[in-house]
Amino acid sequence: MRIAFTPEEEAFRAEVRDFIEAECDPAARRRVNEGLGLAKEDYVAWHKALAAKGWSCPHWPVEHGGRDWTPAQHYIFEEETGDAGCPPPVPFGPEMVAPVVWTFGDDEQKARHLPPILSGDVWWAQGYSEPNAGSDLASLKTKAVLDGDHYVVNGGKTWTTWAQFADWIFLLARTSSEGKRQEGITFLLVDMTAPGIALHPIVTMEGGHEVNQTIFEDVRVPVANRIGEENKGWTYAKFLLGYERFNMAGVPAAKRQMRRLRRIADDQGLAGDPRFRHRMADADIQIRTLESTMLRLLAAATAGKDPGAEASYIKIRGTEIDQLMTELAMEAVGPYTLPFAPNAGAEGWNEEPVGPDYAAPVAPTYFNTRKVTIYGGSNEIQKNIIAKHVLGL
Amino acid sequence: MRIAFTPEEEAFRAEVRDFIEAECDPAARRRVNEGLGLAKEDYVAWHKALAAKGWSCPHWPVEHGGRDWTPAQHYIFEEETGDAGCPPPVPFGPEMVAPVVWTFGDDEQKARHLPPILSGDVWWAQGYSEPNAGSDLASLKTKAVLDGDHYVVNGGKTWTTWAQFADWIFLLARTSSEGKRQEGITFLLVDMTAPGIALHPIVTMEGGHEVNQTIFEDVRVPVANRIGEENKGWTYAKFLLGYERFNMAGVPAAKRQMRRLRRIADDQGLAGDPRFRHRMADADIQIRTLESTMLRLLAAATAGKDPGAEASYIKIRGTEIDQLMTELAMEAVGPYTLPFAPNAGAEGWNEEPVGPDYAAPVAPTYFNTRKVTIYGGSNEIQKNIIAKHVLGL
Amino acid sequence: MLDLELSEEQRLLKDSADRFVARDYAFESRREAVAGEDGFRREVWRRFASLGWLGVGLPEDFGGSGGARETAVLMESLGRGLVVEPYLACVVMAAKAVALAGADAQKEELLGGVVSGDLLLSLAYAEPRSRYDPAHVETRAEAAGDAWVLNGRKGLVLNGDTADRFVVSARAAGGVADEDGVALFVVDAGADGVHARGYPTNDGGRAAEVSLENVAVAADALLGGDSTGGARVVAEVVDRAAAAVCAESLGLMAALNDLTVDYAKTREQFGQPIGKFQALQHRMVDMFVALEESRSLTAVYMADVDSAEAAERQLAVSAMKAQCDKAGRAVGQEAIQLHGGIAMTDDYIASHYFKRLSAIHRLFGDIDWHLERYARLAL
Amino acid sequence: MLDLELSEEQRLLKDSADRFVARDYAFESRREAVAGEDGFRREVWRRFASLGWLGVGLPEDFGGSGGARETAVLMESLGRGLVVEPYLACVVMAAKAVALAGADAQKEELLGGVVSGDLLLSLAYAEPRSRYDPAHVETRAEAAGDAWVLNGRKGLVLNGDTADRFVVSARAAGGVADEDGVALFVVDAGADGVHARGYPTNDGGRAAEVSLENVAVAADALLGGDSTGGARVVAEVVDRAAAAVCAESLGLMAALNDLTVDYAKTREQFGQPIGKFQALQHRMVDMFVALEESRSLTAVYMADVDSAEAAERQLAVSAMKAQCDKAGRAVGQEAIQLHGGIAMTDDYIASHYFKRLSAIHRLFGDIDWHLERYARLAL
Repeated sequence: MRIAFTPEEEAFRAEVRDFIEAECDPAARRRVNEGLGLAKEDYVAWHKALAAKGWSCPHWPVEHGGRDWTPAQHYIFEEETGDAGCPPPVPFGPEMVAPVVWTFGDDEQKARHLPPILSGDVWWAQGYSEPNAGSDLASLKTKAVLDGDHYVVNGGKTWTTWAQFADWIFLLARTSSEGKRQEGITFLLVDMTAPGIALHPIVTMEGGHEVNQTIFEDVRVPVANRIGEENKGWTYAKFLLGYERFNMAGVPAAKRQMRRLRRIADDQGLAGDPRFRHRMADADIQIRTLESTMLRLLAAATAGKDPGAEASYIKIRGTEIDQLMTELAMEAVGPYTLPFAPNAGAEGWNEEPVGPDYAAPVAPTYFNTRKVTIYGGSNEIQKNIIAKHVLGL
Repeated sequence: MRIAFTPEEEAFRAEVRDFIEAECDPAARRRVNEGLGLAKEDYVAWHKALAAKGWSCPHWPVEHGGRDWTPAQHYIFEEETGDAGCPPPVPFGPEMVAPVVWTFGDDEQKARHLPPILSGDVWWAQGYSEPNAGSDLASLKTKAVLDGDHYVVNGGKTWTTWAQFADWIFLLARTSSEGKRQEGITFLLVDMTAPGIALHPIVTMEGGHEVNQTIFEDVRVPVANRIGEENKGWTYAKFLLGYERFNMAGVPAAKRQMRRLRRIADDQGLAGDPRFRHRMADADIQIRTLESTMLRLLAAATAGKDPGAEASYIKIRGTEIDQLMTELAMEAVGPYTLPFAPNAGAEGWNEEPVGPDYAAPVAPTYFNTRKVTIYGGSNEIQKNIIAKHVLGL
Repeated sequence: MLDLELSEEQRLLKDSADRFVARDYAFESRREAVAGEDGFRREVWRRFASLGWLGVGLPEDFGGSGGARETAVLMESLGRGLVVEPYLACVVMAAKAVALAGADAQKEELLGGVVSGDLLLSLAYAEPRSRYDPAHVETRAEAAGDAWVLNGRKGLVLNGDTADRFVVSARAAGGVADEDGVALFVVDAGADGVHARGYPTNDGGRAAEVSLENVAVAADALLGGDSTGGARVVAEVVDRAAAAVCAESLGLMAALNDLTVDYAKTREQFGQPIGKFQALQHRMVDMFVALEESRSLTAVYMADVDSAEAAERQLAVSAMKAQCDKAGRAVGQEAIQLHGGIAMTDDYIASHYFKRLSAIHRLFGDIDWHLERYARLAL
Repeated sequence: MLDLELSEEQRLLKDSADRFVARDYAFESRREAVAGEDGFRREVWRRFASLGWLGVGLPEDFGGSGGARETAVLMESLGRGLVVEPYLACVVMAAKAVALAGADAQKEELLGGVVSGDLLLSLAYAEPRSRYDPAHVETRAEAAGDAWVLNGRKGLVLNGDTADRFVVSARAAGGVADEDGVALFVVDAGADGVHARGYPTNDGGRAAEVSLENVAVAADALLGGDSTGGARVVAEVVDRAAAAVCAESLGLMAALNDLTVDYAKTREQFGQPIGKFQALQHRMVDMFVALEESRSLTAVYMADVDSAEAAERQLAVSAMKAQCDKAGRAVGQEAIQLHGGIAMTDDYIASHYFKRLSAIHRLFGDIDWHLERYARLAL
């Protein structure tokens, strides 16, 4: 498929490429391309490099440090950074809390919180899920009780990704049990150094530590750190969940996975196996199909139209393809998916790998990727939403 | 897999084979093996031949003309008749109404109705479904109003299979609208020659006429033709639906389809295509798996045990495999599934076929077989039942 | 930037086709047309001509307009209407073969006739043993002085029973499946030795087996005077036909999805509309996603069908056909299942959409065939 | 008639294994065992010996009992308990290879040691490039007078880090993937030139890469004195191992299904137990059916694993492995999905069942490999 970019757009693409070449750590890119994990420093270093160029949060409003890019430029930027294996953006600050702050926060909150997110100096975590809430977010139980000019927060959040790196956390807390469950929720910004916050690491099945239980015991949060009005937090939370920036991160990642899969299949003698080729071809068409949907959204955005219903199934298909790619990799690698090497490829790891050198990350990635159809609103929840809001059932 | 049959059982198998060879019309068998339809006469002729041998309804109680066979003998009988392509049993009389008659009918009803079913002299139809009832059987609206020693029946039944051949029909009619919907239903036996019965053929998508709408307008049915008590018909109906005779008819048919599929694949040059071989192997394993489940039931029955939950998913898997086989045949035949020849192979048809001679029945069968996951309690209903009664959800 | 929005002309074409289908192409009158002798209505065909549709996808120099995207726009609307008139067989396939292979004089004569609605052409390329390979040509063309003699049998010639003339592929040289050595001839349906045996197809269409027995044709019947490159022309035409039925399947799927959702909202079982049952809801969402994804892929790749690079065209067509067939199978089967018994009947339109989708899956390469070609080109 | 019911002995074996797993094999103590140096507990292994389990599947003459069905009975219970002790590696595989290929004296010594629990064996047959083909043997055995010298590298030797001795396949003649020319040797883990590099596996087990550098072994180390038929013995052993893990997967799937249904009954979302949501109910029914079908197939075909006919054994094993892997993949993935986040954690046992199922899918031939073999034998 040919996309006719303008000469200006092609020039922009060249600029992005040159910038990546010059500023993005090749070691980090190699790790991304080989399916290995990154350290916090890798994310921060790339974010700061982008920030120095003014590109760390290009989708933000210009007044807060965003860029006045066309949809095509966003597309090119994400395609190039994704294709090159640059560390992917960490969403909690730039993509989740920031839009809430600039939309519903007061001037002081904007001045205090947006610049360090833009610069990469402050790392945020998300405090939505609770152990007994799951997909039913509004059933949350963490309490915030007003005490003078502070809220006193008690309760616990779970699945707080990378809270161990976080300087701040945004969270939903119950300030009232009157009325419907969605009422009585307040949106708070909390300094992670506040006394009374304890982290309990959750080890996921592949052996990694990405998520935590975050426990709040009499944590005092200044009222000044409340977003908007008390008891209106559900409105801001829904805004956040619905804030779909134009995002095609899944497609470049899937293409990277496909390139890696083809290398593995070649090495394992599967490239000529008609059944495996058939499955690879099918997967490749699925990726192009998802990409086509992204392009439809882009075309609609360029024409100033609301993307509408198309956007709603991207999460479903993107995560299904992600899981499919990890399964195909398992199949291609075969028996050497068995060795357990949770730190394979980590900084300082210098053991000889067991099996082919591409094998180590394959099973952990397969295991870890089971999460993607669960988190961010499980795919079942997404289907409920489409059934109701798109099909009218 | 080896089944160690006893010498007596092997002798029985030989007897069944010899009988089929001697008594079952080779032309009818050829039609079954080639996936072509049968005429009423084919079914009746084979049933009468079996009846002469005392084998027409072997699963009936001996007192009514059944055989005192072991489960292994039933298995062998169905395997041999299925494998040979004998016309399959027509269930409405022998397998549906007969158990209701001998269980709940009075002596006069037994004497009147069971012998002609056994002999093949009377053909029955089923009057359960109604246009607006579907899977929700209990919402039926056909009414029977008592008038002296007759019920006056008004209403309509749909999907009455082969009602055009039927001498009698059993039906559920509403005799009361008090209480729960399941109460107030009465089970009636109706002579199809009674005045006021009209048939409207329903042509199904492949072009065939298997089913009808059967309309009842002031049809007078003697009270003597009521099964059991008034308003208790739901009990008898549920008994009928739950009357699972030991039935492995689906497996020999699937094996026949597999043999035909392999011939087609050979002729179309697909036998060496690894992808198609893969799908055929997968289907063949599915058939063996279903057969294994039937054998488990047989073993349990032999040991005098209730088959239990295993029985509940046979309808689901049997129909899925049936549909899978018709799809694989479509795929194998390819473009020559297109010609429309609804009467191909019918008595008196002597046109030259378009395309390979095995092609004509393939698409009509694929289309017609869409019904199997819908009728007899849709597969969705079966899943609801398993969820509730087996999993306790 | 990528232009996925419809142009003004495309929008007009779509509106007029949608309007025609909605207003003037009722299911009942279609049924009568299918049962009639030609399998379609001549007056509808003349209407197509007057609307300018019989030139859609043909060169402007000979009265046509637009390319693969315009063909797709029209096909999608015709799909929604289950239109049986032979636009695919005559315009997208046979006339396009003339446009690609013919000399100017041939194009002038034949395309003029097609665009005006006066001439019906069918492409006789497939054979009883060719399956999905357009280069498999057993029909023989033997030079006899200036003229040619054709012998062979053509299978599944779409709308071949009403064609005035056939465009016939015949082997002038080489082995049975060689890409080179195939010639394309224009043959009168009434010529000596030509026998077309027409029959209905499962999807409400018509086709014919065409036998050629010592059919003598003059030198000017050979398209473009080229007796060797015909298989490549047919391959391109078949790709275009595959792309066209992908677009058609969008219309078919959309119709089935709408029917299913509407039915689920009104059909009550166990005291509520069946659309309230979550298991069915999720399956209808899958149907919706399957259609939307097919829409996306075809929107982006349809333009590649006009590419001068065969590999680019083939990759796009194979991706689209594999995706649309996969989606169409799922949507078709689920639509029947979720409706239940009613959709099994000939009286209810859903079964006809289903059968047309099933026919499409067996035309111009099935999923396996296209995945194999895709793998060869893309992996 | 077919005997699918458990015999009295099988019933006793099953009861004792189920009781052991339920009472004495808590998830937490398993976790400690996995983290320990051996990856399993010696005292548990001694208990297995005292229960007579270390002879299950081995010849009666050498202290064993039962065949493939008894092995299956035990494996299913061990699967439910996620047992990590090396019954599969030592008894089903290495000792069975000795039983099939060894001379009486070798069997006497080695099987006696295994059955008593005093000797741990591992079968070193796979190699870094052998994938699923047991005849792919690059390791070389060179005759040196009466003795042999072995050189090569063995991969994924299950529980190879705690083995006292290895049964090693090595090529004495022929090309890399020839079925003939492979010999089996018994090699001391401590012999000169033998280096085992142990590591944990994703499923909580252990394995080793074993390198052999100029390892000198005496003539009596050659199993059965036969230097050419080893690949066939390994093929049979691998088939038996495949059948055994099919039985194990029944236990794993049953545990996951029970966990999932129980969780669905208690976990509330949106004001009701999630088990009330119809879409989830239907998926749990699919999980139930997948398990029951796998049970049926293995019940009927497991006895064929003891068949003297290789083709009968192979067909049965391939059917079972393809079915059980397909079912296990679906059950495992759905169990995680229906649980949600909790099942992603290392603390919750479901993830460990899932990982063991995933490991089984990559051992002894995957679905494609078995479908291919099945097609060759059955179609």
